[in-house]
Amino acid sequence: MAGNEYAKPGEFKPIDLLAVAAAREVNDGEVVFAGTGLPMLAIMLAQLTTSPNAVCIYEAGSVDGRPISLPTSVGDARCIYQASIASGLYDVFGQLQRGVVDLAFLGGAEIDQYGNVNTTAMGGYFGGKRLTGSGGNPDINALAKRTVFIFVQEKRRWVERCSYITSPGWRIPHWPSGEFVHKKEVYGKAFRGGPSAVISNMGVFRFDDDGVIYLDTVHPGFTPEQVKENCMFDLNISRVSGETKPPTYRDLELLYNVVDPEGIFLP
Amino acid sequence: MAGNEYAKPGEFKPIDLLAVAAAREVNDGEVVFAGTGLPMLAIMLAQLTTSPNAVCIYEAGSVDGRPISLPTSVGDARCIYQASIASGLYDVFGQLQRGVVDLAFLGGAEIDQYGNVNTTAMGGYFGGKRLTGSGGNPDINALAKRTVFIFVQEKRRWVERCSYITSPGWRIPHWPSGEFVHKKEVYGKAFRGGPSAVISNMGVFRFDDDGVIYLDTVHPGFTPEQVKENCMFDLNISRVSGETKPPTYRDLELLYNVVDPEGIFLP
Amino acid sequence: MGKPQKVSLQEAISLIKDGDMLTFSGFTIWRRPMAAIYEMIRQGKKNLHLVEVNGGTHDDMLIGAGCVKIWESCWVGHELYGKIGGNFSRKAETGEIIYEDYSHVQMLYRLVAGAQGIPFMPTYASLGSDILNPAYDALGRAGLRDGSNPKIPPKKYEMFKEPFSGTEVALIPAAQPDWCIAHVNMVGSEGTVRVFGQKYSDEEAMKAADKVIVITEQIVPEEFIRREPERNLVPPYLVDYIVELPWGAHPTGCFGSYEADGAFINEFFTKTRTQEGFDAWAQEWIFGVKDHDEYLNKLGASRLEKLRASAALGYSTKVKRGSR
Amino acid sequence: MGKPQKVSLQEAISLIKDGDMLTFSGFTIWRRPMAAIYEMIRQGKKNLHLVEVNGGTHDDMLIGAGCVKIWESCWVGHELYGKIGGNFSRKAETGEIIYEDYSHVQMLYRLVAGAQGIPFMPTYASLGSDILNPAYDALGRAGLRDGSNPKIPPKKYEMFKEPFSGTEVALIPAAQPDWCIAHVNMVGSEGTVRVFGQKYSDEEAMKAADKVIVITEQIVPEEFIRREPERNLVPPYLVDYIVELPWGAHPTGCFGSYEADGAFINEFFTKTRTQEGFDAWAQEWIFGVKDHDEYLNKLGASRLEKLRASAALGYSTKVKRGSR
Repeated sequence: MAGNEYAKPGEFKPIDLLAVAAAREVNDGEVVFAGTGLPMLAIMLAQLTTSPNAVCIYEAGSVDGRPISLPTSVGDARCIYQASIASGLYDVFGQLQRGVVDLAFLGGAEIDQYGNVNTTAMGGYFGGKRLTGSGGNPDINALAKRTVFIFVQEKRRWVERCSYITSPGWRIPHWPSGEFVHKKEVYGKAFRGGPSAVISNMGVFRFDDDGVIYLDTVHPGFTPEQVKENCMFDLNISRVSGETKPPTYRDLELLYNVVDPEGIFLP
Repeated sequence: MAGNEYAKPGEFKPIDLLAVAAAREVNDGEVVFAGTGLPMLAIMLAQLTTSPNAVCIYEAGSVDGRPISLPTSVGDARCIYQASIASGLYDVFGQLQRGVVDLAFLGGAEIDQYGNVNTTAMGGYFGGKRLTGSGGNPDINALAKRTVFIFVQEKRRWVERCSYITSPGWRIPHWPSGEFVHKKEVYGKAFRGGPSAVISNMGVFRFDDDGVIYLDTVHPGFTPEQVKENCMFDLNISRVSGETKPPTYRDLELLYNVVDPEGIFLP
Repeated sequence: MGKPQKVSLQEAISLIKDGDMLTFSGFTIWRRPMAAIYEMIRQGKKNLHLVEVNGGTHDDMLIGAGCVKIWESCWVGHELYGKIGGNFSRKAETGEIIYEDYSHVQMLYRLVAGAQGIPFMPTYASLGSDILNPAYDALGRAGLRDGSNPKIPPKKYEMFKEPFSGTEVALIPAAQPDWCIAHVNMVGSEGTVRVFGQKYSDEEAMKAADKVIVITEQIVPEEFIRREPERNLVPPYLVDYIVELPWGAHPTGCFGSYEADGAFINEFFTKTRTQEGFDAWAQEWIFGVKDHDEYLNKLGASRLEKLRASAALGYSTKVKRGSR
Repeated sequence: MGKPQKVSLQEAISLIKDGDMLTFSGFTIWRRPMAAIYEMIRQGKKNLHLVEVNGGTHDDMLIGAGCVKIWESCWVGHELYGKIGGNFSRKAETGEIIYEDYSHVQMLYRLVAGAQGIPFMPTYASLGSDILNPAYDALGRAGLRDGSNPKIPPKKYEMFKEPFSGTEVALIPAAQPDWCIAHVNMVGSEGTVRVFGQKYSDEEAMKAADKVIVITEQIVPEEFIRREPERNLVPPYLVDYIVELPWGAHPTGCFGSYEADGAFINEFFTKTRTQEGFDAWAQEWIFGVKDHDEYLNKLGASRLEKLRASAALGYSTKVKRGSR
């Protein structure tokens, strides 16, 4: 089995495809802001395959680290091994706001059809089930040129409109009035982009000009209809361009033997 | 001649007394922001005599340096020898604005009866004689709890009101209207203090509650009237408390043998 | 500004009053002043007001112990070792604490403004987030923005159309906590502070606070730490109290000194999902040990040795972290 | 963002267009990109717009050579070696350049805002100074605040009564110069930048600018410079062009590498008080030498050796500086 051949169904896990599909969103040379977990696998795999010149920033204050041991979080000591810069949040978030970041990898607990994401509370801000909170998710999503969300697809978490918008997608409230408008209206001249893809365990999704999500490719083993059934909203499946390419054997080897040999995020 | 005895007229130069009188303004343990030149002599002498725990900040970004060779300017490599911190302007000016600085030593080219100082242009901002410009003088004077100006007393430079107010004293314009008011009105809750003394080659001056300068002590060899004649405004000499104490022999020895043995600022 | 005093942990913590506003060094589960957290719980602090760039094991623990009334931050969790802050979530859901959410940049900017002595910072970050939803201004709802507490601004934020390029920015008010409690790698004998590795938002936190307690892995001769002033973080006059306490950040990690103790944190997370669980855990690990020395002995020397960082790498290579 | 390119000084400088807005590394007479200044003069740049935290020998020279149309800063001089910027003063007095004064904090904050990507910074610094006198808004008087140049804000500043504590602050607009030209001690082979000693406002200047030219005393293996990432200033993707040019900051000083050449600066100051004097001096030291190598040879090896910094101290002990 040559390294560049695609693995067959059963030879890879859903999480492997999540990491691989996310890695494919990176263009070589891009500056990427990545969060803890799957985003780390995605950027590291991209750097080992198609995007050797991509640069990774972690929000705790590391720039272009070259870890030889997978960090468990963005504040991990491993992040700064052979890094260009070890600094702090003021440095890296300043760069983000200055417009340096091409692509961000983020996650969340609830997502809606506009790419808004909730990481704060399910079922109401006061009295609902409390989650971790925003972290840098909304800042990064607000200010990177593109954001890719990596998201497990549980029907009740793919909703028409998030019960709490932690991280602003394409259609968002314009505070303090709360009028629901396109992101460009809120950001004006400071507008830089928004969510460009969502990668779930069932497919790869993108956004139309109105900022509404649609299914782009469906993962092997699923039908577009099945994906649609796993959303609370009326998912547009009219633009499906085909099946998501599975991981290659080389991807899998890199993920399990080079990126995460200890089994930190890959079980 | 014991070190703590005062030197006699003729045994010290006017510049020596400037440095010594300025050094006496430092209280032990204070955080002092000092500019290039005489301010350096003053703080270093103070640290060697009455104020061993005073800390000196230079605006280029050094904190509590312990130079073994006199810096020629605040950006000098010598400033950071055995310093606590070598950083940059953002650090030290941030500390200043945060309220950390007790005392600042500054100079200038023109001073008025309210302690306003001009370092920008003599005889008109447009078309007048152009000087160096503000540097950090107005920032430091605005935000330190006390400022001591060290100033050569040339009559035409001691004026009723500065032709250009670079550095804001006790009565200042409230921009954008330009209404001339007490500093407290302009700074409001951010008010922290202002010029506490001016030390010239003729005397030591302080400010009354209205922010108007008066002569406090007169240097040996001068009369209050002579000092008054060297001002363009009607100097208050009714509060003179006596004669300025001359340098001690120990002061002179430290200045010439320890602080400035190379003759950088002391000819 | 005076010179910092070297004191015991007990003395330093005894100076913190009920109701004080606190911030901390570190980032999520890295370089948190855990020994100080344990001691605050032992001393029974009440009604603390936390204002921090992010939370982690330290504030989840303080909240679990009932020490906290108000939490202003953006995140609580234990990273890989606990997916939420179980105690925070429980007390948030029951309304036992007041939680005011900001984003990472917004919280950072509150401390940047505090450190720079300016009343606010403007930012484009997180526009369009429900963080800015006026209905979710928790301190306002609680009637705490009435000016009676000088540490609480009258508004959570203000939108502003700025006069230079005509954009709308959020103005985020400065925060100047009563205290910053920081755990660091090294302090000079006179008080110059150095941290190794990433600085997170430590500089902003220490400079924003009115008073600073620094807990350090070690005190070194001041002359030594001043040989490389470029590497130092804050000068002595910004530090009020110094406590020398090796392993004082355990179970969080400390770059260059030791690894995060993931197993310990995960056990804390797992056992403290209920209040009864928390109370039992605290009985064992906080109230059941007299001080930091007893705590270290209870952990055991061999456990600590496994966590000790490699001199080459800054982290430990002896800890099993994943499933393989 | 691409990788930085290694180019010759001539190539790098040729990319700067007449009318571009520039900022620089360093502080007064320390770590200024002097070789780049010489080369800009040789290439006959015109109408440059300088926006810098402070000036010094470098901008006084550029102004003397007639390269500058607009100067926005707070200070020009040569420290101990020249009490004013003679060329700046002459051209300011005759109206040959437009000068817009801000204070140190205000200029710094313009670059901080530019670096942080925010439209302005608020500050209490210098309230009550004639810097804020609307009659002295030089760019406004010159009709340059009409929006035709996107690098020039429509207002010099704005007073603002802020909504949190009710104080009045000055809002200072961001600056994002077209170029930052920085002289540094060390660059990694991929472009990571390190400076030794004080950082002045280099980080803010480099991050605020759209493009960055870094001139370095030496290029070292990237692996070497990344062993201590805490000491580095900016990553490769923030650098566009790298020029390796030892002594490239002469006659200004470079901590850890060499002393400021006070005699050279003083001679420049003394000889260039008139335009004729400047032209003669420039003929000898700029137009009369083809490039940086010729310049160094003209200075002579023994002069340079005297200026070389002590490895222990970071400055030279071999230079006579005072009158004794």
